[in-house]
Amino acid sequence: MTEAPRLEPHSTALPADELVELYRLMTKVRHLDTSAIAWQRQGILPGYAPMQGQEAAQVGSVRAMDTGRDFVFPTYREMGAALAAGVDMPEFMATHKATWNGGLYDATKYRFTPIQTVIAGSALHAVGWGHGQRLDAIREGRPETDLPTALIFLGDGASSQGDIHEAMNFAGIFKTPVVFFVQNNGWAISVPTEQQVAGGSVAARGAGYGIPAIKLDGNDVEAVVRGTRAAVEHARSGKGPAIVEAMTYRRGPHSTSDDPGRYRTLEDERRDAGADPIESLRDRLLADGTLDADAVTAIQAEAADFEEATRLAVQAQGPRPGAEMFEYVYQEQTEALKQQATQWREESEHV
Amino acid sequence: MTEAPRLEPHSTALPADELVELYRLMTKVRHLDTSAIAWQRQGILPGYAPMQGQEAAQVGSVRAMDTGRDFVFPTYREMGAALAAGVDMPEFMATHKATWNGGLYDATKYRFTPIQTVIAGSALHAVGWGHGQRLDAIREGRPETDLPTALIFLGDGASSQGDIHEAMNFAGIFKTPVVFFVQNNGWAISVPTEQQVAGGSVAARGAGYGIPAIKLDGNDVEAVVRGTRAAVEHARSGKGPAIVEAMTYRRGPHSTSDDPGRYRTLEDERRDAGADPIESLRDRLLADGTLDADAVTAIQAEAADFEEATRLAVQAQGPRPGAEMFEYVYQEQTEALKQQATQWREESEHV
Amino acid sequence: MSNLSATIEPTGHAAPASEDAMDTVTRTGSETLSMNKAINAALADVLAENPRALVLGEDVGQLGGVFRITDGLQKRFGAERVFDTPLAESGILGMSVGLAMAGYHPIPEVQFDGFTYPAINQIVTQMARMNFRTRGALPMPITLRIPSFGGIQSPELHSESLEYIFAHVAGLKVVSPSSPHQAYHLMRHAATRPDPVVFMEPKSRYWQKDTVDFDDPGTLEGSVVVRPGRHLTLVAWGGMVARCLQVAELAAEDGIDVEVLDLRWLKPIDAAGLAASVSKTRRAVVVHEAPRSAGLGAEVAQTITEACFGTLKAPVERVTGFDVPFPSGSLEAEYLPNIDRILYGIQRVLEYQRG
Amino acid sequence: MSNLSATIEPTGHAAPASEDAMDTVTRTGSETLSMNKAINAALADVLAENPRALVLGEDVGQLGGVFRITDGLQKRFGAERVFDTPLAESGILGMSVGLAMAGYHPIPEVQFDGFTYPAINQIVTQMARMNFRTRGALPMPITLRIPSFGGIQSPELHSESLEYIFAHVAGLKVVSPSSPHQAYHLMRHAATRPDPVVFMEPKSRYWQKDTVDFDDPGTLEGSVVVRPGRHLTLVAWGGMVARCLQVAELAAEDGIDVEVLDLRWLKPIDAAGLAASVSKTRRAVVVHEAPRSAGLGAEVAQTITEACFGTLKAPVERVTGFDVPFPSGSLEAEYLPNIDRILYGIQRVLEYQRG
Ligand SMILES: Cc1ncc(C[n+]2csc(CCOP(=O)(O)OP(=O)(O)O)c2C)c(N)n1
Ligand SMILES: Cc1ncc(C[n+]2csc(CCOP(=O)(O)OP(=O)(O)O)c2C)c(N)n1
Ligand SMILES: [Mg+2]
Ligand SMILES: [Mg+2]
Repeated sequence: MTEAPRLEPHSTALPADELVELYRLMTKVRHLDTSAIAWQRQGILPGYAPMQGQEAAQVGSVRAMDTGRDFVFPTYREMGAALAAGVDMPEFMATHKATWNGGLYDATKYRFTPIQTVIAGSALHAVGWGHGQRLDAIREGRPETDLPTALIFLGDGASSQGDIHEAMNFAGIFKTPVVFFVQNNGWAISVPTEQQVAGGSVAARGAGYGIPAIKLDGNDVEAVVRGTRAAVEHARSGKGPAIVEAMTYRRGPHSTSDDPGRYRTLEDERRDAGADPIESLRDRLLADGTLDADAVTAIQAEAADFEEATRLAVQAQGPRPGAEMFEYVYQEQTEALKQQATQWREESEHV
Repeated sequence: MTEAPRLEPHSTALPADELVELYRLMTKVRHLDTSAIAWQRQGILPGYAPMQGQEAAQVGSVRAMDTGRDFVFPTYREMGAALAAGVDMPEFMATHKATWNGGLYDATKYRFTPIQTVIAGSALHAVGWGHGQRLDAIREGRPETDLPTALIFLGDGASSQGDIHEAMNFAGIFKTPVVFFVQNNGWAISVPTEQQVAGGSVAARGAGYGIPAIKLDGNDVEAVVRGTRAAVEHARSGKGPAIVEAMTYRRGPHSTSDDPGRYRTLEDERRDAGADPIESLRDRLLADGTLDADAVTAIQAEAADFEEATRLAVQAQGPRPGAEMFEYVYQEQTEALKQQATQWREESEHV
Repeated sequence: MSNLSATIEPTGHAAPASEDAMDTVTRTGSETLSMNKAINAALADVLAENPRALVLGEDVGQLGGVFRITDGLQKRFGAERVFDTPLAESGILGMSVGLAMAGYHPIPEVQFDGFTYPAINQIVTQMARMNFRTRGALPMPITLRIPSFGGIQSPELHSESLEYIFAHVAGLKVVSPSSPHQAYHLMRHAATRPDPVVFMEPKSRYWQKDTVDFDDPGTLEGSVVVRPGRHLTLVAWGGMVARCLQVAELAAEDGIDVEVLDLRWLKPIDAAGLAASVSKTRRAVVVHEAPRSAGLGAEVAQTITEACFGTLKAPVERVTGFDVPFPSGSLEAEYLPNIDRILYGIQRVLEYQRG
Repeated sequence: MSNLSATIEPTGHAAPASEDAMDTVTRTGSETLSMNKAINAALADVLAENPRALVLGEDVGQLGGVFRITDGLQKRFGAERVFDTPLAESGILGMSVGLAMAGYHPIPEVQFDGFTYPAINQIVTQMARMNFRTRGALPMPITLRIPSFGGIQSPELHSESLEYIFAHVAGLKVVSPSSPHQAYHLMRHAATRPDPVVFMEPKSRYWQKDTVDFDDPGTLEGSVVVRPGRHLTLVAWGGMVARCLQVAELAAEDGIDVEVLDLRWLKPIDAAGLAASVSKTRRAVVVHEAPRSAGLGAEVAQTITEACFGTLKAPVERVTGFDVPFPSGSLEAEYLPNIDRILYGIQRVLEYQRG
């Protein structure tokens, strides 16, 4: 039996300018997230999955990746991760606008797979993709010690799915360069982690697969970056997968159609949410003199501008032509489907 | 996070008469298993899944159960478990004779579910059944401290399936009275455990679910009985599931159509198989004077008689009438199916 | 107006759970209910009558389900009988199989149609076959609820039509109600059967109100003609029944008298009901949301053709979803059979000339 | 006689794996091969030609698969390109999706039809939809091999017909060969497509030998008429094609000239091929192993009816498995369409009188 090595946070503390950059990103994310909820109320978006409270986890984990060659596998709640990865936000929001399921962005360009609605659906893809990076190295005669690495997002709820187990086991067997990044935000819709995760911790599952794991404060962006860096370093160097469990809190509703009042009180939320990841970072940067009040105001103004530009683009986003339904089913379209497209045009567009 | 309690083998050593009884059972099992392979060659059975080497694991684990109220959930290789549970052997062999998939025996009478071909397919059933025992206790106002308990058989290969993870997690969350009994026999068809079980041990997975586990010598029947008793005691008393990993060896081919020479050598087998569970028990009982040579001969003769009687019954077992195909699909048969049965009779039986 | 007997009045307390004796549930008269409320009422009655009935699934407890179908049930019947599971559909179905083995009648919910896929193995290889495998020794009285079909612009995989699988699998029975009345009575019926029934709830109809007549369930087996007509039979189920009724109104303005047949049971299919209707109208169009190829419409059409070949005036027409993945909300109206497309289908049948 | 170019002669060594340049594979002439050997040869050629082609699954490596379809491939192409996975079908398919994202062409094997069920979620919600979801950015060139159907008295869940699922799912293509020649060429074709293809191998035909003509694949799309005839069209696929050919021989003795159409592609279905055959014969029987209800036979029958309604002499007849779970080996012959039952079906069609 292999003993799972312990994973220690990366030793290098983050320099001030990197923390400012993270603060800037997280502020943008918070702005956009808060706005998207408002957009839903205003009828701009039919629905949205808020991620308030998870900014540090999402922005910090993507920060630890090399976005030029790694690949990110999100769920449906990773707006912050997408923004940190540079994904075009109106194209990302296209999923929530019901313009195109998965988003309009080019997954290969941003190295960020489409939004996934199937809980745990993408974990095995990341393992397959990561295995492909190993095979590439072998085919090209490179040593397997500097591998492009996959970042897999999953929730505490997702950890219950069989696919997560299969992904962890496959990754362990094939020594795949992947990082399982668990945002343990305390809830899967109305079900709290205690009723979800037997044993209480997803990180604790690692040992059973011989996978090193680290559990960290998901509201502390520096802890997230350093923990994830350590995990990525392990995976990238060919030693196999790693698990990061970022303890955080879903401060908002599950989605804009959820009513959390049915299963938790405001008191619960106040007690369990922990530190606000953005406010605490701001306070720290103000306290140590890295930022002053003006700089904070400027960063917030920048976020507001970004939000406004995004809103305009999302509002301007028209529906896709129905013909695309037929176009993207296959790379090689079938005759049968062409005929259906023709019938659709005749009957629906009266062409 | 709950700390998984360590599971220690049951403290009471087995009395001599119990060991003799186990020896008797295991001898019968070995006889029947060896014969069944021969029956396949002779054309009596179309196929068979040998279990040579796993007699101690199967007989010992069932011995630890209360067969009057517990329930056993086998895979397709549990002939020894079935015999220990008292299942009618010709009815059991009906699966291998291709008479009826799952066997002809009454699952409720023997408290032994039908033979399961889907790897890991039954584990969740055991969890559901076990949860039912808890609900029964609650409904009837009994304390949940003396619960009927489920014994789940699974292999090292099966441990890779998502359903096993879901079963362990559900059992952990619901504190279900189930024992996961893993026969780690080194192989899943041609794939060795090292390429199957990341981390190297199924028992080691327990901690991640807060489930106590024990890894034991699956070729030593006393170790199996005492380890499983400890696990059952834990589960029965309402403390939740337990895992037993019995390290053993699949001495024969995967099935009568397998050719192990393609993936392991006779040397490998000699090196890895460990002690023969039956011979070592016999030697022990001879050495400590519990049995003498005559007694051993008598036990073997008894096994031979049993084998002979089983063979005759299996040979005599005719095919089931085709009408049963239609009869057992539903409890409430549909009109449509009745019509199909009629058509079948007309066209196939020319009635 | 509904008169509930005292025994099923919500009390906020768990029902006495210690005896197997059945409460008698008597709802009398009639009431205007939305379909989600009607199913909720049926589940409450089933739980009250059968102490071995259980409701389980993701978020069915305190939340009452994302569609509130199980609203209030945990409060009333206790967290032992109405409970949340971890987030794993194979687990939910596998556990239900085991609970059935222990003598319970589980009523699992899969939160959305598309998330049934992880449970397909347990549904097809276990739940559907256990009675057969055990020669009747371990029956599977399981009522699997699935909020189904499209029409409410949901995210990806929240709008699927899974009857293509269920209707083929021996050992399953499958039903889909199209109105609150049907929903109430079919649920009470399904949840007291000894065989597994997949209960496909048309999400798009959840909030539509209509009268539920508690005194007269009507027939519970087979299809029902929900609008009689002479010229052509429209066959549909779930959310498409209402749309076909609209189409029939429009067609009537042009003097076309359309009969609408609500298939209801998707397995077994009511061949006699189909034959009776189409042997009268001699023309049929089947409408469904699922893609056309190998959809249930083919079975319906072929069943009709087998029975009515000699009298059919035109081949049975299919108006269905296209052979594409169910698209995003903004394209839903392009994908689903709409009134125009159904009218075109009717026209093709009426104008058919033998070639 | 087969002439293999030197580059694909088994060497016992891994092929040079460091460049993406394609080896040219030239098999010429013809050879008598069993179907399992023909598929093995096709896989070898695909692996030789495309360094990004991979074979994965349970026991496909050293063992060469339980049916030896991948025999020798690991030895020849190395354990990186032909590898065993842990025992988890969802894992195999999910990993294949990821490998496709990384630019590979995975050829996963599911060991037996019935064990595809645990992978259905990955097949339907991921593999089949990824190209659509990503608007073509992440295509899924995956060739999923499944030893399929019954006929060899296998244990439970080793004899299933899963086309009822695959043929309905948008984004999939599905093919089933009925002879070694078809198997060789269809595999080479399927495994070079940019879309996911489910390749359903009829187990009962694995050991049947026949000529493979390497020079002339024939058409690779659509159906093929494997026996021309004038009086009636028998439509089948997989293992049932051979049985239908036997039936045709017997019918010929009674002066009935049966055309046998091997459907081959189960998605998309060759509507034009079906129409061409049946517009000539004016009568059709479709034969399959799967249960009848909502089986692919309904789609075939309805497709024929839509095209040939005006000229059909009788409703298309279906001779299929019954609506029961595939039974144990000793009952297999009662369950599967046998010669008698197919002849009865033919008779019903020939004797049909408009009512
Ligand atoms: C397979 C599947 N089952 C159920 C759902 C419905 N669902 C969407 S989100 C969710 C909860 C997920 O919880 P978690 O994994 O903790 O992520 P979080 O929502 O907290 O980000 C559920 C049950 C789904 N999308 N997919
Ligand atoms: C879901 C599923 N996948 C694949 C198979 C084919 N299969 C039968 S036995 C077996 C190996 C099982 O290994 P293990 O769980 O270790 O049990 P053992 O055979 O050693 O008793 C495989 C792959 C199956 N029966 N079910
Ligand atoms: Mg969560
Ligand atoms: Mg094993």
